[in-house]
Amino acid sequence: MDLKYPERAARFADEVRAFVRKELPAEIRDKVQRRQKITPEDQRTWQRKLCDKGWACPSWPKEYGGPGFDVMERMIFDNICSEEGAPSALPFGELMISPVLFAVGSPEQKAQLLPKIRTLEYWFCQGFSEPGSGSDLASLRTRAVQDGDDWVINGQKMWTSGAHNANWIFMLVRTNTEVKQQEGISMFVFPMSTPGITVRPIVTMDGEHHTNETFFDNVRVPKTALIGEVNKGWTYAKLLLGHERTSIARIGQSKRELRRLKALASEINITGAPLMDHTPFRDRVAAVEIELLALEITALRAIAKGGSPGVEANLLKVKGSEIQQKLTELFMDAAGPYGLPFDPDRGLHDGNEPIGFDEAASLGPNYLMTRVVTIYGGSNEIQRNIVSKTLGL
Amino acid sequence: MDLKYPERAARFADEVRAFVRKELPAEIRDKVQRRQKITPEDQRTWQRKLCDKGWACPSWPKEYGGPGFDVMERMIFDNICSEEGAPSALPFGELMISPVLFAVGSPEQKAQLLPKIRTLEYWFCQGFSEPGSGSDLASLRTRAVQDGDDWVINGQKMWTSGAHNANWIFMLVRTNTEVKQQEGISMFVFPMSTPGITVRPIVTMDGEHHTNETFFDNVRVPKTALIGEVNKGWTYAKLLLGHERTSIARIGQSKRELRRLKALASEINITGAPLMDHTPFRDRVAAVEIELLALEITALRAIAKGGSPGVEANLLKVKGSEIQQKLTELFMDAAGPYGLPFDPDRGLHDGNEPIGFDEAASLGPNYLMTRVVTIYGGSNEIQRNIVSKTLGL
Amino acid sequence: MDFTLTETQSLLKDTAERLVREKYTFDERKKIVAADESYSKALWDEFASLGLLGVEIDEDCGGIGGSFADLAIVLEAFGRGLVVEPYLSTVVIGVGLINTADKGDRRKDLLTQVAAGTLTLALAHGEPKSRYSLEHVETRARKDGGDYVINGAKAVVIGGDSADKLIVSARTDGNATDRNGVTLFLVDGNAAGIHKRAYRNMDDRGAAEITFENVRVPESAVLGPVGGALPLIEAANDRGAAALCCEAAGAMKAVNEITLEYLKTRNQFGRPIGKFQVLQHRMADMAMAEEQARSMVYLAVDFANEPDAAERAQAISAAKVQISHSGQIVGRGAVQLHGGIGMTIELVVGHYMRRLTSIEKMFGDIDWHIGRFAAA
Amino acid sequence: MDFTLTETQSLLKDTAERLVREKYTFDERKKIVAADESYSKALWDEFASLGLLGVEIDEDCGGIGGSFADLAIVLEAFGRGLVVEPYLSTVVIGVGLINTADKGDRRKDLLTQVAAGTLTLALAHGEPKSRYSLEHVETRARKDGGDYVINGAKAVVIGGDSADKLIVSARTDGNATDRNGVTLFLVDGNAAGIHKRAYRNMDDRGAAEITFENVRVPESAVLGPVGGALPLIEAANDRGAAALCCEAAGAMKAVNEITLEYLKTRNQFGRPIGKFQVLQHRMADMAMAEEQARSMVYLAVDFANEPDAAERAQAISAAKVQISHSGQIVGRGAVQLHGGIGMTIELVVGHYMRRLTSIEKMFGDIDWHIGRFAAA
Repeated sequence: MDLKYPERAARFADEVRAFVRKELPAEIRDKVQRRQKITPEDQRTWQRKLCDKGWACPSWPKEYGGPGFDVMERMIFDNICSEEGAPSALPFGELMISPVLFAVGSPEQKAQLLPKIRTLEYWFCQGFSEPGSGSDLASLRTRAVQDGDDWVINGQKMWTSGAHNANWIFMLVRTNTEVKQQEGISMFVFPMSTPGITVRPIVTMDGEHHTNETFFDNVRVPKTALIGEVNKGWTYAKLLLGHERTSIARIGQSKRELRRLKALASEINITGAPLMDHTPFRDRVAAVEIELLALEITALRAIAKGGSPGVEANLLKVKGSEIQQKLTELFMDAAGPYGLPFDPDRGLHDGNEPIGFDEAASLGPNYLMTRVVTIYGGSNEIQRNIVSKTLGL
Repeated sequence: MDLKYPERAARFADEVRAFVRKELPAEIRDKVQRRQKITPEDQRTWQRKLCDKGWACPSWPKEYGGPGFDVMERMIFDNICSEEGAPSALPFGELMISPVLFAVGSPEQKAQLLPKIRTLEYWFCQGFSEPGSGSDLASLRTRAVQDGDDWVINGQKMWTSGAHNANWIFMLVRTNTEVKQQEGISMFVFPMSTPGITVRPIVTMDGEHHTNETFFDNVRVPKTALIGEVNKGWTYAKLLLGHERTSIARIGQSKRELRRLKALASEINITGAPLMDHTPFRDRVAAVEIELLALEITALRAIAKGGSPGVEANLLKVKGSEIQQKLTELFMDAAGPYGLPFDPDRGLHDGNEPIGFDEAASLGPNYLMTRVVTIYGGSNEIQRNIVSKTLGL
Repeated sequence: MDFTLTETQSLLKDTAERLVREKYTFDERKKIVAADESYSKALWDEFASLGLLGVEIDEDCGGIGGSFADLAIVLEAFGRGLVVEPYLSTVVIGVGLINTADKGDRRKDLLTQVAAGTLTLALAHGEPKSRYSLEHVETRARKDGGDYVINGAKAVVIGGDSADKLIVSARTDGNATDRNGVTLFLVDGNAAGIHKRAYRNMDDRGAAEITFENVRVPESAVLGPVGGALPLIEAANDRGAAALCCEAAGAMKAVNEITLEYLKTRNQFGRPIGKFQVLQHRMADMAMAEEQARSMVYLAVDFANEPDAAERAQAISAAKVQISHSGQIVGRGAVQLHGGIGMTIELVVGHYMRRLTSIEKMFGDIDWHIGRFAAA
Repeated sequence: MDFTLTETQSLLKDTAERLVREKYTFDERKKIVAADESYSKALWDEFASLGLLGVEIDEDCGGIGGSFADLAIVLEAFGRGLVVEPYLSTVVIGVGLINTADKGDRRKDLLTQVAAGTLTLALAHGEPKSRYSLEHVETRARKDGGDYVINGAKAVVIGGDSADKLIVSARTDGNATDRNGVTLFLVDGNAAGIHKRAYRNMDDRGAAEITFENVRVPESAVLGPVGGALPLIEAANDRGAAALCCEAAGAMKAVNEITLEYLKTRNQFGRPIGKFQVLQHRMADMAMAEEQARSMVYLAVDFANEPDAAERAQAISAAKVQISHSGQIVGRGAVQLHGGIGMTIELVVGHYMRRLTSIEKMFGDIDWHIGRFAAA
């Protein structure tokens, strides 16, 4: 079922929906809906449409070139775009580094970076995690030392997702080893073309190349690459990771997947009747739909409440990710034997018919890859730690 | 489904079943099956039948008057008795204090206590937990100090289940406050008629009086009340709590409840068809039945393996208790609105017809009371702690 | 969906919460439950004088002419207080039915009495074999001259033990499970031919099994359309479910607070048990379950009086399923985290679990609501 | 149900475990999977020379005349090694069908070749629309003189990409979902009219979509009774499910060991992550899930060759459900406890999850087996 939004919001939702249906190329929408790989060119194509409409970087205020949506419009915009099959916005530029720039970027950094983040000319990746520091991010060891007016960076970053497509990076490095871990970290931004950077692919168990490890060998960057103050990087990172958590709920995407799941399960027959009419399966789908509905309202409540998010922010991450996983599990249940043939290209072949049914090829890889959503962006264990701290435990 | 036991075991199972069906008074069986309160007289009636047959205290070796069953016979005996609706043996005498007496009791203690434990003339309760020490049992504070040849006990015990029916108690008390907690504890046994003991009922949320708090005010006991050596009580308690864990799986009882659940759900109709044919419900029942079947085999494996139990002992407690709870939840689901009328007497009225259907009255109280099974006998959290220690974490 | 309180709602909240805090302590409640009367008539009078009985009653009948959203405020406070007075049966179900189905002088008279605290009501609808099927009515009302004569049995009638008047469903036409042919009658609670077996439910609310043996009522006892009452009953059932969602939110919030406090103060192994990560995460799950439930309360409130039956059904069912699941997580979790002490009847924790379990089983259980949601 | 190993079983265990340890390291496996061939013929020869292909084959055919319990030992080791060779299709399914359904010289000839490692087999039964319904066969074999002519399509044929001979089910009578009328045919894997689309499954085993276009076989190609093959196919499916239970037990044990080791050695926040209680309890749940699964392996082994189809069905379904649930707990848990690194294809952990997921979906999924169990 769909929530009833207030009239103004409902009008806006209709406007967004009409826009996406008109402007989103069918080929890109089909790829998204079939969970196939979106190319950088696809992403840029959609970004150009958004720029033309004035809706690029929907989270941004007007002064930086954003549409200046209020929080409700923002949520509706994200949900409708996802529901209609638009490529997800890349979080690193718009959602992660930009709010930090708004807050502590120099006028020059803002002027140079923000317009090109908006157009995706500058495509960012994130250098946070390291081999030894996953959930314990503050233990990172990549170093930057001052050398004249420059900083020289040495070390290794893990899980630099999309680094192979990115031309800019923002990263955390240790600039002081004498103080408490959190107090010796700084944040830098610079082009990936800077000499000394090596990107090596990490293939995930779905067989795809989404992420990388990135090595920094005497990478020399100017002092203008420093964001805000030296040794204040941890504070900025927390700001930015909070943003990651709310967008990670992916409510619109889950609504899209739920709709497709129902459609698929209505087509698949078991012992002569549609799978969707098999009550144990139907009830499992309904249970997820209900949880998702509750989560959507929880998100609205968090928006209405404003201010700094409490338990709801972590809840959005935890439940949002669990719902995503449950949906992939239900898709695998629906696929039956056709969940088995494994195709890392997710059906993007030249000339070949799909094996089984149209979207079967994406279900296995997507099921596997979606295991990551309870790990990244602060694992669900970390989220629950935070909730219990918020509760005073 | 039922497991195929080896032929010898199957013959023994038939023998036990025939005995219970012949000797167990129908009135007692009906009370057990309908989850009503078993009186001490019911318990003693059944114990007399067992004594006459030579099957009382089935866990005991022959030399102490037990039947000398091997572990497989023991398990079969317990399961069949429970399946057929015999009252559960009271654990405190046969299963808990007796193994300690076998191991470290004096010849006089054995001669005095064991024969009367066997006939239930001596009905034991357990004084372990205290208001401040639940899972952290070793922190207990009830003191015993030596006074001439006697010990004088002061303090309070919690959860002295059945103390209102018992005429003997075994308990842990602190006899040395100068050493590590575990090393200053001793075990005593003595009659409940000893002056200075006050038993106060604790009513549980099912509305019944199962358990008590018991106060010890200058309770003077002779030195012969001490079990084994002074300050070794913790070691004996661990021995005894191990026994509690395996019998706590209650596989036979769960098999009985499962059978009754299926029978009930076949009688109850929803929208014109038996609830048992409603596939989501049917599948939930099947899932529990399968877990129970696996647990039964796990118990057999633990028996076959012999020696000190590993992960299996804790598993038997954890899964056994979870299965018990799931069954009560399914009963409540089956009862529907008739799970609501609340009757702490569980239908044991004079002349009154049951509300709804015959066993409905016991389902609510039983559902509530069964929440305790993941708490007592070492909570399931403690069990998982032990498993992870066993795994080396 | 509005997440902010109106001025009326803020006032109601203060009033209801203060009442519960001051007059409905756990000790006071124990006395009420232990008494022979199924609820406190003194408190009921106080509800009336505070305006809590007339929330949805028009001003010309002595009410405050509010909405279900206003009622929700009171219900949440009553959920926190584990209130056993027949508020659900009288003010939610009874008033709802009269507001929708009745008109004229009788309507005004009944509502005025309810608002004044001089009339309690109960819907006698469910039957021994109906389970949650609302269309399953075997009780029959036979036309006899200008009267109807009612015969049949009603099961687990919430508030039926004490209600001054019963709203009884009976078949004036059709077979046991037909959608058409069901009629509602307004019957005196102690009319000749009515036999009650009174008891308390698991949540300590009064209820009764009620049989009707040739109970004779005049034609004017009919409430709503003859033979067409099922939509009214469905609406009443949905209002009841929505009300329980509100109560559950209050109960969950309260028991989560109590459990959190216990985790901070109970020591084991030399530290507060709230320092153990496994218990922390369980508490976190309970807090998140409460939040998800609260979100669905807004949905339930939004749709409680929705005239489009299909839309209403889907929304209410979604809410009831989520609230029931959350209630299991919170209720069972609270008992487990308290350990042995959580099992005793002297501690309020177990009573919250009993309330949440009852809520799960009233006006349709998880299975019924999830099926209705999915079929929509 | 016997929990101790016979001498033969101890020997088989040593042999199979050493083979996996020495020849089927994760690095070796990567090479096998990366190769064009779907499996290593060199290793297959080694299986043969070690006697692993002839476990259930009579001694006069070059086998060791063992039982399914003996086979289980090898399967568990292969589950640990994530072996991709067509052992399941050839030695479990193929040999099982021939043992039961074939006789005389052909039987001896086929089994001798399998034991010697010169013949691989695959059962081509499932179809694009059959899902897990074993009676759903649309492929038809039309009598044409002394021959049969087969037309139809088979789906996700495990080992079908490389099998020397296919055992093909086709309808000689009846409608698509009749229980009667299905016949098995022994067909050359490269017979004229066969088209294969080969691929690897999620567990890296070879499989294929196979279409039959006027594939002509002589009457002597029939295996088992004409029109009465469904019981054979059901037995084969149950043997396959039982075999997967054994494999799963090996896989779960291995990945639990690896995860436990990781918990002990991976440091975060200044200590091994295995010191965090929440992770300890999750590992404890994984260990308990493994034990429960292992218990059901004994049940599956006991009933794998049970001739009473109803008893066999119930036992195998119970086992498969438990193993699948345990596989989810263990597989997903192992990835989660490893965190990001558990997601990479370079770590074996994800491959165990892929294997366990595949096992869950082969020869009937949870829904199918729980339904079959409950209906019994």
